[in-house]
Amino acid sequence: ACGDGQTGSGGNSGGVLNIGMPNGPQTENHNPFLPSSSSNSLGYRWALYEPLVMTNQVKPDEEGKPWLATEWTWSDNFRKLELTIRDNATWSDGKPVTGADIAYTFTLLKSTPALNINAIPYSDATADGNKVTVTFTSSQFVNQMDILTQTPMVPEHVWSKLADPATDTVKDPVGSGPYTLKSFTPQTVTLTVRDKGYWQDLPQVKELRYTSYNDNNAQTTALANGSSEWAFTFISNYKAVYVNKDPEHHKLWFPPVLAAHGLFLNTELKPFDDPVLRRAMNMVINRNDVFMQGEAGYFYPEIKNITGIPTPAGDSFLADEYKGKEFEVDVKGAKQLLTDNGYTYSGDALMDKTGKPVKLTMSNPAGWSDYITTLEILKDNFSDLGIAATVDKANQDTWTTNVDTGQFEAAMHWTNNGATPYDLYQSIMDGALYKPQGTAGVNGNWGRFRNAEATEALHQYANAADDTVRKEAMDELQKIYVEQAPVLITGAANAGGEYSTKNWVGWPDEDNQYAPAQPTQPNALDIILHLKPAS
Amino acid sequence: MSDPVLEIRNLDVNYGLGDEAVHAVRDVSLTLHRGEVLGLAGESGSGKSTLAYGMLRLLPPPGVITGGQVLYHPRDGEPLDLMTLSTANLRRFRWSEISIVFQGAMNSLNPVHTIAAQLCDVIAAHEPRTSRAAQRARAKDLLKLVGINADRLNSYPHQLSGGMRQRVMIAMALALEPRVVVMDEPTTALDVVMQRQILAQLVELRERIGFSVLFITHDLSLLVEFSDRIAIMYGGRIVESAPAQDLYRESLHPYSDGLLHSFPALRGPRRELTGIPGSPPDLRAMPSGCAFHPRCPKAFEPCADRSPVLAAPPGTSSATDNRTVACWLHAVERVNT
Amino acid sequence: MGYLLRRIGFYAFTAWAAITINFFLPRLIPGDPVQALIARSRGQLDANAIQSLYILFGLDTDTGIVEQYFDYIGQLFRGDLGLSFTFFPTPVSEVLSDSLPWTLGLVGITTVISFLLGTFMGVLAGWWRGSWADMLMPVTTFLSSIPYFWLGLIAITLLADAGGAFPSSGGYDPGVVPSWDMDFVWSAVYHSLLPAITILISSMSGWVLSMRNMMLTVSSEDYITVAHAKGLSERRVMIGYAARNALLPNVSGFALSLGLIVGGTLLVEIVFSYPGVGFQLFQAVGAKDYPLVQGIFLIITLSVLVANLFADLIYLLLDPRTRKEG
Amino acid sequence: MALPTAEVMTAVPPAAPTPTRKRRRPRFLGNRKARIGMVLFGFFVLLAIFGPMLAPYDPGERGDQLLASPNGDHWFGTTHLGQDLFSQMLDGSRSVMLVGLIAGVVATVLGVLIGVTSGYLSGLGSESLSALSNVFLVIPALPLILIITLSLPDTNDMTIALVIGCTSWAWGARVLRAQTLSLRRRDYVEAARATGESTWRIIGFEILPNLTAVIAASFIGTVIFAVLSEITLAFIGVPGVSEWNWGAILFWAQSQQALAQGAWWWFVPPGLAIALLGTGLALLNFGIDEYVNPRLRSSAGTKVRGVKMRVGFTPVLSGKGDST
Amino acid sequence: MTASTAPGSAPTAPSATDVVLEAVGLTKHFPIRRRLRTLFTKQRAVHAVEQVDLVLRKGRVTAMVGESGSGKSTVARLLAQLVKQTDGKILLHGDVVHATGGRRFRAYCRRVQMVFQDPFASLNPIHTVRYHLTRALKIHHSEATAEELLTRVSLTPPERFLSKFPHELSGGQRQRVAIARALAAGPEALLADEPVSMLDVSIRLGVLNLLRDLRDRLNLAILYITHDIASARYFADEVLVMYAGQVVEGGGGEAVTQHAAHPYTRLLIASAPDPDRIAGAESEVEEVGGGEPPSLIDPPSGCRFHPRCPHAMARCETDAPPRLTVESNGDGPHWAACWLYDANTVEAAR
Ligand SMILES: Nc1ncnc2c1ncn2[C@@H]1O[C@H](COP(=O)(O)OP(=O)(O)OP(=O)(O)O)[C@@H](O)[C@H]1O
Ligand SMILES: Nc1ncnc2c1ncn2[C@@H]1O[C@H](COP(=O)(O)OP(=O)(O)OP(=O)(O)O)[C@@H](O)[C@H]1O
Ligand SMILES: [Mg+2]
Ligand SMILES: [Mg+2]
Ligand code: NI
Repeated sequence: ACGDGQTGSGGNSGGVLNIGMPNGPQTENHNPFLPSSSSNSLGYRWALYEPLVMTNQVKPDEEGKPWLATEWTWSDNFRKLELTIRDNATWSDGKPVTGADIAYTFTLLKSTPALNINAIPYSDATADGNKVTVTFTSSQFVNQMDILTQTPMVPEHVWSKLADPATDTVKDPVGSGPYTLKSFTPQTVTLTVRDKGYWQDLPQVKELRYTSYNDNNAQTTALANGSSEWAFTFISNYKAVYVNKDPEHHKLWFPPVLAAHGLFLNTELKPFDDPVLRRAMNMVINRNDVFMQGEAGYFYPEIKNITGIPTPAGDSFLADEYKGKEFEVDVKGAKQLLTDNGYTYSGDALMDKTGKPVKLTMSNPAGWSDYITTLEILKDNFSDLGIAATVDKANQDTWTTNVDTGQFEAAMHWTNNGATPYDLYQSIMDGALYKPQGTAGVNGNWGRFRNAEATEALHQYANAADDTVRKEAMDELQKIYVEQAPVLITGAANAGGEYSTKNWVGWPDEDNQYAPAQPTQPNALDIILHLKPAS
Repeated sequence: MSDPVLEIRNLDVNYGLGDEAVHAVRDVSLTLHRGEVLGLAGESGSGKSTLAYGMLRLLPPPGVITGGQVLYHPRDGEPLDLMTLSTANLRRFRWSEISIVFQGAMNSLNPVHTIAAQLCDVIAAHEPRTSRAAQRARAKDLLKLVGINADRLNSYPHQLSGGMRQRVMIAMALALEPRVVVMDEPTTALDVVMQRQILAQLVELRERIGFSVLFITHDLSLLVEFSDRIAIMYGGRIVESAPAQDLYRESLHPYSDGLLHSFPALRGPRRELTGIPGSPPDLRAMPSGCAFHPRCPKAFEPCADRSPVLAAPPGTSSATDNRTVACWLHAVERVNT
Repeated sequence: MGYLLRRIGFYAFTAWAAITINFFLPRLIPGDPVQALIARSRGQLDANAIQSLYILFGLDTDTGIVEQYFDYIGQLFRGDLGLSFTFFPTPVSEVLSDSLPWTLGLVGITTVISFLLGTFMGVLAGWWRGSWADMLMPVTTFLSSIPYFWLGLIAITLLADAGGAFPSSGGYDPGVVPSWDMDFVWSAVYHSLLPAITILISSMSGWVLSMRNMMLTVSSEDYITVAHAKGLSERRVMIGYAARNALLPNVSGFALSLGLIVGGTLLVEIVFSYPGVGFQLFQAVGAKDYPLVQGIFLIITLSVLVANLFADLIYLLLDPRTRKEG
Repeated sequence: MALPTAEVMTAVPPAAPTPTRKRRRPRFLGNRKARIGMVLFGFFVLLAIFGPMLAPYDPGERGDQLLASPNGDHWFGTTHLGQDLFSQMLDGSRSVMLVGLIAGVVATVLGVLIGVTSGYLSGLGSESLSALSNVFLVIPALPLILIITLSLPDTNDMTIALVIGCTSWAWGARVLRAQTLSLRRRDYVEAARATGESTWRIIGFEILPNLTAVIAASFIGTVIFAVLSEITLAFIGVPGVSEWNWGAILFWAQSQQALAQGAWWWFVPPGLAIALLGTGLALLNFGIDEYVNPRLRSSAGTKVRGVKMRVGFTPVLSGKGDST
Repeated sequence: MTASTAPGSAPTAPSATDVVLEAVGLTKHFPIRRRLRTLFTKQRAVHAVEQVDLVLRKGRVTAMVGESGSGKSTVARLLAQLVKQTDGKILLHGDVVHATGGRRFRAYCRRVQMVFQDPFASLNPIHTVRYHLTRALKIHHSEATAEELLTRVSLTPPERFLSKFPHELSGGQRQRVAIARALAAGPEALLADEPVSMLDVSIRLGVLNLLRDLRDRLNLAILYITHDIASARYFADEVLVMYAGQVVEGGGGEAVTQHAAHPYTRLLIASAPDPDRIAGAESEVEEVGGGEPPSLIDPPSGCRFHPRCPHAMARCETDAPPRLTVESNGDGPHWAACWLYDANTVEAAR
């Protein structure tokens, strides 16, 4: 790469940090709310706009850091939020950040559903000096992080002038963050640090350069040769391709977050409606193989706990009875479990209770190589149990439709992400999300799992007035998961990244888990503020 | 006749190499004298064109010349053998000394250049010092020479009629005032009326400029009328050569005789015509002996075995009568024995 | 003139046909962009966002397909290609104006260079046959049988990745800001070298072969023999007579195969992560971004049509026989 | 896409098959290029038929050797899952050939139907068919194919072959139309009409057989194009293409960053196989072209004994030259 | 002498029943494709054949001569119903025929057959002689065999030729096969469009003699088209001269060739190569004029030959001359479409 090396080394002296994303050419739109905007896609929205609170997603149960809000209080069973806005923050055009701006932001989201990407049921937002009160139509316990840490705050005096905030492209971003836009090209967005008016110490990184590479390969190459110093991308065989190119500086850290990937079985189809069979299948999955081969040994971290809750992020949520209980491959035990429950073997082949051989078609879009690889491994694992599984590489659209309408036997899928395991469990067993087979538009529970207790527990958890009730509900959910195995969870979702310590140090890592290392998360701003030039 | 300008000696031309070669011209000797029109006749495939292109080394692959000489006698100096001339010399020699007019003028003219450009091309190639204006003036004169209006100078070939194109070719052939013009069926694509006009013009030009013509056609009646001397080819060889009127009055070779009795006359009594039985020989499998013997009504024993040589028939001398024939009927040998 | 008018009429018709195909095809695509977006982000996007996305893209309203068709045509005439879904709410025309110059620069220029160079080599190969030129044939055949993308990948591995001399991706250095200064121009040229060479190698051979064959065919025309007989210099015969005539069918072949060539070369952009429309198309198709797909397809087709028109004009200049009709 | 090669050549109406030439098959195969092409093509056909049976492993089966370079167990090495690449190559050959051939047949049939009809008919019908094929020519093929395949609700090898076939007939149609136009004016067509032959019989028995070479050339051209398109589609991950199609192998290699990992064996065999197949077909096409248009024959056969043939300067063989 | 306009149709013939095929006022205009620019102007056309009358009789050869592009082939094609006439009638045994396609065309072509100019092109290179002949026999439900046909055209022994491909035959043999194919239908009229012009001089005669022989044996009516006026004289009973789409002179073979009346015919004869002509008799040619044939899109008004005619009069430019009887030498009726033979002109000349 021409000059790439120079750019990299120049980063130190010039105070530049090169960040990369494999998202293809961008078009200029600095609207922080739209998932399709470049600021969202590359993640630099968090360098321009700031959230109210900075929460460490790796440790979601930890108290958040005050950011634009110095205090926040929930009341009325999480239907009312009272905020105190910091009074020393200014927008990049010099105007102070006021409570009215914050209230405006929430009002904007309420009145523009297209921007309310998390579908938060705002009721009202009012400001009184630097005090802001936001009310909701329902309990927001499970959404509290979305509201406080995932919502970028925008200035009223700029946004109120937009004709339609959803469709106007924002080309001249004004935010409270430490950076301002320097230049935009479809390939590279450059931000420079503000010269004054930031409410805390300015970061030492003087310039952020976000480059959008066209695909993982290009991104990987850039990481390998040092022209990208921070990125979030999947690298197969990351040791050979990335780390070994400069073992001293090339690092990656992919901590799990509270979401999972797993094999969703269509629980309405026989014989997979039988929890025994599902449990037996869960017992033979070699999660380490999945992690090492499908996820290249780092990408989607291995889930060890039998509740399916990723650790350590979910440690504090684990029920006592399941603490320390880990998945183990136990083919024998699984077979035993099956034969004890009316299943038989004909030769190597497993027969269900009616005597029919157990067959399974698992499908995923052809292009999703890690999922497909995982399916190949699962196929192998299931064959140990005598289940004839096949892998169907589907058309992505067909697959999406089929999963949406329940026309599938099994498929790898993801769960929602949240500050608690609630979102994870909701995605896999909320009866409230149930749609009968053939009906489209499910927002979770793709496996059509129906269990009244689980639904009730989820409801309780989201609306409970106190923590003990919540704890009970969570314990109940874990129990149901372990006993019913509605989804065979294979791995956790991550919030990680690859970074280079060549020019900048101060990155989060296993020893210093102050933030997930992903450049598109709100925590990215925190990380940038932590960085120091390498000596 | 006067001194020779071009002498072909024992020319052999093959298509292809090795065993598969087709011997299209075999041991042909022919002399073209100054100012004469030498007609070359024979049926299709007898090797007329091959001979004409071969002697100028213009045969396309896979043609090769396997033997013989083609001697050109310049106005002054030693005769040149075209077969040994270097590429550069040959290039210089061509067109300035011997030019050529092909059968289809449409195909002989480059469709994408104006005729002026093509005329000037020749002049520029051989007389590089001529200015463009002078070249154009020359081109204009040349067109006038063949009776085409000078305003046609900037026409493209497709804008001219067939007759005009052929005239342009003739004009081009005369551009450098060569001493020999080879014409390979220059008028077969044209109408009789046009044919006569062009030939008349040619005759007139020859009288004015004084070049020799090798005129190739299969229309013997045309040759008899226009040429001074006629050579008849059959199966790659010359079988008879004689002054035109002599040949017409009394052809010696049975093949010439057959040819002469193949076309009906326009005037005079309606004679019964016979044609020649059989079909032309396959060059790959030539009959032994005299190639004509399978079709010859007068064939007798030596014909099938031995090839007759081209020689003056008995009772004549090549010096005075200028005739030769290759037929056992008229072989000195046979008369002698 | 008549010839040209006829051609323009034909192009207008083709453009219409392309627009129509273009309109209908993406409508037949099953699934919708919201699902595609969610699927693509695989858990990075919250499932709750779905409804807001539908609202965002305005997909919650239904209009008849015929009405949509006429709306679409109407919009086209206003130069409005709609809003891209993936880059919502950026207009497609803006996405295109960002990426089209790269494609035109890379694919356009290399296609022309490839044609010129290939034709030139074909002239030599056809003229000097039986010499080194014959060696060219098998090599050329082989090269032209290699898929562009494979050649590109190999080129990246050999020349770019392993500390090679060339950049492996992008249209310019990440640090450079597009402008007409030396830095940027040099960077852009430098980044385009490898993809350009790839396109050249695998597309040029086609022209070499066809030109060689035309030269062989033309060489046996009478006027070539006449040209030799006229004693013209070798160069004059080769260029002015043989090549000049052999070029004609090649030019019309060039015009007609542009569609194929351009379609194929777009792949190079994918492999080299080049910021052109090929890559955009690839992404847009994957993302069900049908306004963008339509826009790109349309723009590619129109570019090819315009290029065709140019080729026709050149043909008109080269061949006096078509000129006559005017 | 290497397609234009063969086609630009044939787009120029090749010298019509002269009646004097012998029309026997051996003549065509007497051409060295055609022979090499035939051997290569035949090899891949055999591979397509028997390859999947010969595969030593199940191509999808995971093994212990992950990303192993070629060795005794795995001749072509393995993938990141330990799958045997040699078996994948063998297995994939069938889909590659099948799609290529089916698409070729579809396109050729369409091309013949449209080309010959528009060439034989006159008037509006002919003109509009010709315009139609020109439209298809001008519209960039690959994006079109890409869009269509992605628009189909369900794709498999067959539908992909059909899509390719249905979009790539235009070259053939164009060439055939030109040929038919020239054949239509031939006296023997007129003579057949004067004899009282019906129109379909004239097309079927007088015109079509004379187009065999052109049809064959266009068939092979389309097969080349189809193979390349299919592999391209598989490479960029269009679903539905058979699992171990060479393009799919390349797709996996690319998505696993095989080259960056130094796993050249994952990349090279499919690419080479494609190139060889393409070369074989292209050579076959040259053979046909040279058969149709003898002027194209390279001088290989005539350049013996050091005699160099050259247009405009007939060689004079020395040795015999001076003898009289 | 009395000169009077001859009636357009059949001159007094041996017997009206002998007439096989007759054309009355046959006209063919080939429309020129319109261009955008000429879209609103009048449709232009090539006036290839204009008001041609001719009669083919049993057992007689009618020759049609004229220079290239004069419309000879078009007449033959019209008569064979391969192209549709713009105007005029074709009568087979006195009945008007409309045989544009289908069964009626087959019935017609059973009786009127055509032989094409180029034997190299008129046989399909991929079919054997047998195919060509048996197809024709099958179409016309003829009982004859291919062997018989070959024998009839003197290709003997027939077995030797049956399985040959056209390229394995010489030009003369091919033309014979083409003739045999035409005979397969058992036609009454044979339209021979320059059947020998592509053949070698030495084998031309064989084919001509064969045709003449067929005329005598099968009593065929033959239209012999040629541009070689000498062969017309040799072969034909009656000669028609075409110029620019019109028949300008007609009469017995000897009469037309030896005592040409129309200036164009004279030009044609003077231009034909003739070894008997004493060299230097070029003046003859000078006298009959030169120039090039006119455009058929905008043919000259009046007599189409007048721009080239050395004898052109004012009248020639405006009025098209009708058929005028020429002083006959007994060899059948002899007429010319030339004002020189108008009674008044003749009178004035006196
Ligand atoms: N390229 C070739 N390869 C093999 N044989 C050839 C080739 N060109 C010509 N011949 C053969 O050479 C012989 C002589 O051909 P040539 O053209 O000289 O005859 P010609 O007398 O000019 O005939 P025509 O009157 O038809 O022009 C023919 O029998 C022909 O078949
Ligand atoms: N299908 C056609 N479309 C347009 N014009 C035609 C067509 N066929 C013939 N013509 C024109 O009609 C005129 C007469 O043609 P025809 O072929 O009858 O002449 P010919 O006397 O047979 O000439 P030749 O001696 O060259 O065969 C020519 O000007 C020709 O260009
Ligand atoms: Mg010749
Ligand atoms: Mg004719
Ligand atoms: Ni670079």
